[in-house]
Amino acid sequence: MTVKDWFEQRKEMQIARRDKETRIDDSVGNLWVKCYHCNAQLLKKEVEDNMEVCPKCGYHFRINARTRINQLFDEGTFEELFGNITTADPLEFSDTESYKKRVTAARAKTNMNEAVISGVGEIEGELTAAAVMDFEFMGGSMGSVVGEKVTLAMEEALKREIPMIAVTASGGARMQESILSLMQMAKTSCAVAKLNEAGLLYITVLTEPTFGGVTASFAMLGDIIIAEKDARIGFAGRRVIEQTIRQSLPADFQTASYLMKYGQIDMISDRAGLKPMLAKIIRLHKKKKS
Amino acid sequence: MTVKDWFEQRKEMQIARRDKETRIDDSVGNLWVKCYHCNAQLLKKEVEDNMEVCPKCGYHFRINARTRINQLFDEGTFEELFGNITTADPLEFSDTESYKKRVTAARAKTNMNEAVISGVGEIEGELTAAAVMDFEFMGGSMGSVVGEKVTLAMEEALKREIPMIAVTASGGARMQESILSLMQMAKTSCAVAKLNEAGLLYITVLTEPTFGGVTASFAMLGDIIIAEKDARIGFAGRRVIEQTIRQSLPADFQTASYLMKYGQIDMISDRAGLKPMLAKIIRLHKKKKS
Amino acid sequence: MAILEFEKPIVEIQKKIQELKEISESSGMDVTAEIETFEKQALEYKKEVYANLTPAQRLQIARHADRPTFLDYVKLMTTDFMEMHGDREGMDDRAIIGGIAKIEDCSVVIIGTQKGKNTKENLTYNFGMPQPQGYRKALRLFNHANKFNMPIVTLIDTPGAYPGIKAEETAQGTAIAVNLREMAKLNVPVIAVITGEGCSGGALGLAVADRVYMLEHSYYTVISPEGCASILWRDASMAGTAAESLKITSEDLLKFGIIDGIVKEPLGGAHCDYEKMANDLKETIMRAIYELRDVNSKTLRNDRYNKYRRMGVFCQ
Amino acid sequence: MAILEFEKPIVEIQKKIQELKEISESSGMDVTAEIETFEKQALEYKKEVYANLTPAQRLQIARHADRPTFLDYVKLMTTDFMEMHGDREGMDDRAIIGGIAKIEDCSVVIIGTQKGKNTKENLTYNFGMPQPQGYRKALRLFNHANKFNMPIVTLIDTPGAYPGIKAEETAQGTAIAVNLREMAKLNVPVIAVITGEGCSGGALGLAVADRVYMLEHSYYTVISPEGCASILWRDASMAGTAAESLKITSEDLLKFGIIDGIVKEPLGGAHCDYEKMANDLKETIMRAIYELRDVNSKTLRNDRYNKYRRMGVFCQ
Ligand SMILES: [Zn+2]
Ligand SMILES: [Zn+2]
Repeated sequence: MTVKDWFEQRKEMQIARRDKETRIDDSVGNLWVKCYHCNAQLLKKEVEDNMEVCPKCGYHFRINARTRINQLFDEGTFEELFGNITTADPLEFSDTESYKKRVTAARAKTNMNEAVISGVGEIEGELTAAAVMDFEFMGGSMGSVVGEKVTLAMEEALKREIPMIAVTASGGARMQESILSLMQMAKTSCAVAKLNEAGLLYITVLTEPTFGGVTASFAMLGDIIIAEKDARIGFAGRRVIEQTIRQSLPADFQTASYLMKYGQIDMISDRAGLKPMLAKIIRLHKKKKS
Repeated sequence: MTVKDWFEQRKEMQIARRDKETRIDDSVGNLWVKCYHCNAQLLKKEVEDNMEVCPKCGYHFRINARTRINQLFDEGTFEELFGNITTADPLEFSDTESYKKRVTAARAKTNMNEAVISGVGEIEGELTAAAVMDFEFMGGSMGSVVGEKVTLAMEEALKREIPMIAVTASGGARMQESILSLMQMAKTSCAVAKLNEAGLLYITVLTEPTFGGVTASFAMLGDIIIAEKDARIGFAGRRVIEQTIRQSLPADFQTASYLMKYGQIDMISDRAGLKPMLAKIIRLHKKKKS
Repeated sequence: MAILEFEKPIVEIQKKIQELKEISESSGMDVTAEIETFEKQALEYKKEVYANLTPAQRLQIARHADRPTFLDYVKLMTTDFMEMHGDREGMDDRAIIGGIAKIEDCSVVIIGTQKGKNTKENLTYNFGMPQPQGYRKALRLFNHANKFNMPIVTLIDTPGAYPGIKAEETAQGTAIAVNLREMAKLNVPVIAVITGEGCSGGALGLAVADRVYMLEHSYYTVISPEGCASILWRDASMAGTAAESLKITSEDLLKFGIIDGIVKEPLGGAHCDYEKMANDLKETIMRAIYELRDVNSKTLRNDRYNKYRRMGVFCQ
Repeated sequence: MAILEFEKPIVEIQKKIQELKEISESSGMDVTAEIETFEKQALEYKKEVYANLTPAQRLQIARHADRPTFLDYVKLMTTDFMEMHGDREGMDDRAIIGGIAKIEDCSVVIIGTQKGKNTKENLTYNFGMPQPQGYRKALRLFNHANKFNMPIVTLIDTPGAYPGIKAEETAQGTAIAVNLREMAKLNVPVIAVITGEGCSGGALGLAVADRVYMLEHSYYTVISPEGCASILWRDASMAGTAAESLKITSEDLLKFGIIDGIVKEPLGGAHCDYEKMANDLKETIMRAIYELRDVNSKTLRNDRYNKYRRMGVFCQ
């Protein structure tokens, strides 16, 4: 095996690990966690204090919507809106389990009503509307509720004439709502058109992972698009592409830096830099009072 | 030599021939001409009657602006405008010969004042403004006069609210006017912006050859871009690219069909089809009277 | 012509009728009455079969190898079609074709996904799976229509946007997203028709429209039944069940208020009578154009926005 | 630091002065007066040299390996610079860099061609020769500025748009042409500065502006003197003569009314004093912004149009 081969293999293994689980493995005890990326044993507290970034290798673990909101918004300023909107089951969908049961389980697991939190809050004192997705709730999939709450957040921005931020984390569309979930792509994109026409700033933050229908709608429509370090972003999933083209993909395929290289995002930020970056962008775009 | 090699070599030779001269060789006598493309000996009259297209191989010879106008516009309808505008020599430029002398020679050779004819005329009864370039006048290079006359033709379209057609044939900018010639790219492109804002139809017809500053300005800005069969179109010239990248280029590089493949033009037309095609496009874009 | 499984009994009966006719001719026996009866029965049977197809069976009609393609409809519905090639940036994606044409007396921009009818054509058209450059070409044509105040007609028949390396590199997701947003801003009427497969974002990227229609046996879904089955059931052979569950038929979508109408297909499917199919489709399109072409652009945009704004079902 | 041919005598004198100082120090002899005289003479000589450079010599300054680049100016003139990468379609051309920043209290979009100072950097930035994707990235940023009402500043230092196969395939000519047209439509002030080489359409593609400035020793031309010489004289060694004939200096262009002003360079050229250069450039830019930022957008567009409309010299 050449060094290059070894290096490639190692990268592939890392990807395989990440595919399996990119959150922190907390099976090694209550106080300790293990980093899936560098295998380091870490103190839970230490990881939490480091914004859920591995202090050893800098790998960015997935975080849920509430943690994200706490990290981005000034303490006590975030006001959740439209939290009462919940999932219906218009198709009475059932696969190996019923949609209703899956939603119930997701609610119990995440203590969230759905895969997105909408609201308004301040970032370094700058009031913004926001929709923050949560991958733990059914893979962050977009159904009617996600589409509605993202749209409502944008309409809140329109009403208050403030910037809008979308933080995405999604495997794609909510299959269990079929065509209704597809239409959320149209609905949210049309809402972005309204933001554009009103000249309001719309920033998207793409986090691990952002795929499918979310990528192909409001995620990639930011006036400024930021990807968080280590995030993977794409339209089609890695496996679907491999099955279609019958060849294996480059190790860095669909990573944030790959997307940067291919001109699809404006900036990459590590977790710690995200809040100041957002604040700076908002301030740079502030219209002079005249 | 494999068949493929032989074929490639043959193509290359054809390109070399075309580079040398793509008009009809009339050295073989007064009545006869030779096709540089297929080597056929042809009766001059026969070629003329065939719109200066080789009756044997269909190769489209270069034609001058007046011939083009006769082919495109309904008989007796074309009215030349701005014909009194002539070349100055603001830089008092001289290389191996003075610019003044070169212009005088070009005038004598072509019986034209400059490398473009502007005017208005009817195409199957549809009134349009037009600027038709002539490669025989100093390689159809764009200096102040060409830029001005193209712009004036566009302003005529604006004034009369009629479509505008530009037929291009140019090696690029008129070096002897240096920065003034560069500015003609800006001037003509700004004029296209005015056409756009007025919602007027602007069609460009790219003929052999269209390169450099003309390609990078009004030529590629048509709402509809048509290339004439056999035309070569590009930004940088073949030789400049070969020198830069130090490899030889595909035989069909920068041909009309190459540009079509690479998504840069809407349509390709042979010479006979050009007039009906233009008329059809104009009629399709006619606004309903209401 | 390819024969689908559920078409076989019908083909059998028709064969029988044909045999009877031949016997009658050679023997001189008069079996006219019998043939008539048989034919009536055959028709009844056929009607019954096609009225009771499962979603999975209708999927087969929607994907029929002989189903009319975009270019077939263009040929049969329009005059003066002039294709406008390319994205002006490096590619002329053949999976999406578009141009200007007249439908009756009306100049339109007509755009659609194109499929092939044989292997060679399928390679040319990439099985109707567009690259980002195809969506960008479509956007260029949308803007052309907008500028010259022409209605836009899109015909959609795609298994989805192409999932390839280059497609990801050149921003497939972005290309579709931008089309969704920009279609919302158009000042001209947009009429979209799902003619065969309307699969996923790849279909939607041409279908944010004032009126959306489906051909009777076409389907429109967020994910192919096969894809859904292999993800949710972890078993691609459950595609039939998935097709049921996903509610992908034209009747389902009309019921959900996603589409504005269904264009009936000739008995047996669109491929059985190209002319009738094209003609009926043309009538539907022209009716929509007449309805929409005098609506002022602001109202048009607002109505389009509100239409999509309302889509989705949830509890509050 | 690389030393140009005509800089050598000056460097010699400075060496002499240095030697004298050393001798004085080691010997204790007082030669202050002599050194002062020498230094005065050296300065006089330098001033004279730089006031009488030929166009070909100034070309060397414009192309100096240590000449400040776009990113140097960004660092020295702006705060809060945030680069905006990519064309959103498949490429982030490094030969054109752009982003948002503050110049003094004003948010701007600043875009420029970037050159390297060593081989590695030059490969990264492709010697400052943009691909079509670079121009399309610039256009995206122009539209961003337009949307958020920010002035646009472009800094240009390029030997031209890249002449390569892929550049031709992906529509180099079209990309430049579209920028020329779209810059004409912008509703915000556009200020362009030729900081080094301003060569051909590749430079103009960022330079359709309300105000165009040149650094003193920069040049702006339709074709490089070398290219011109090899075409017109059929002899590349005639580049010096071509440089004269083409009238490419900042003074020539000011005289022709093509540019609006010249920004003086520090004695010896911009590379001799980055800070002073950046500061003087910033002042010029800010003056233009203050002049333009309250002009209403329609007037701005009209004035810009009329400015280019008038360019050209001919007989009538
Ligand atoms: Zn780690
Ligand atoms: Zn011939």
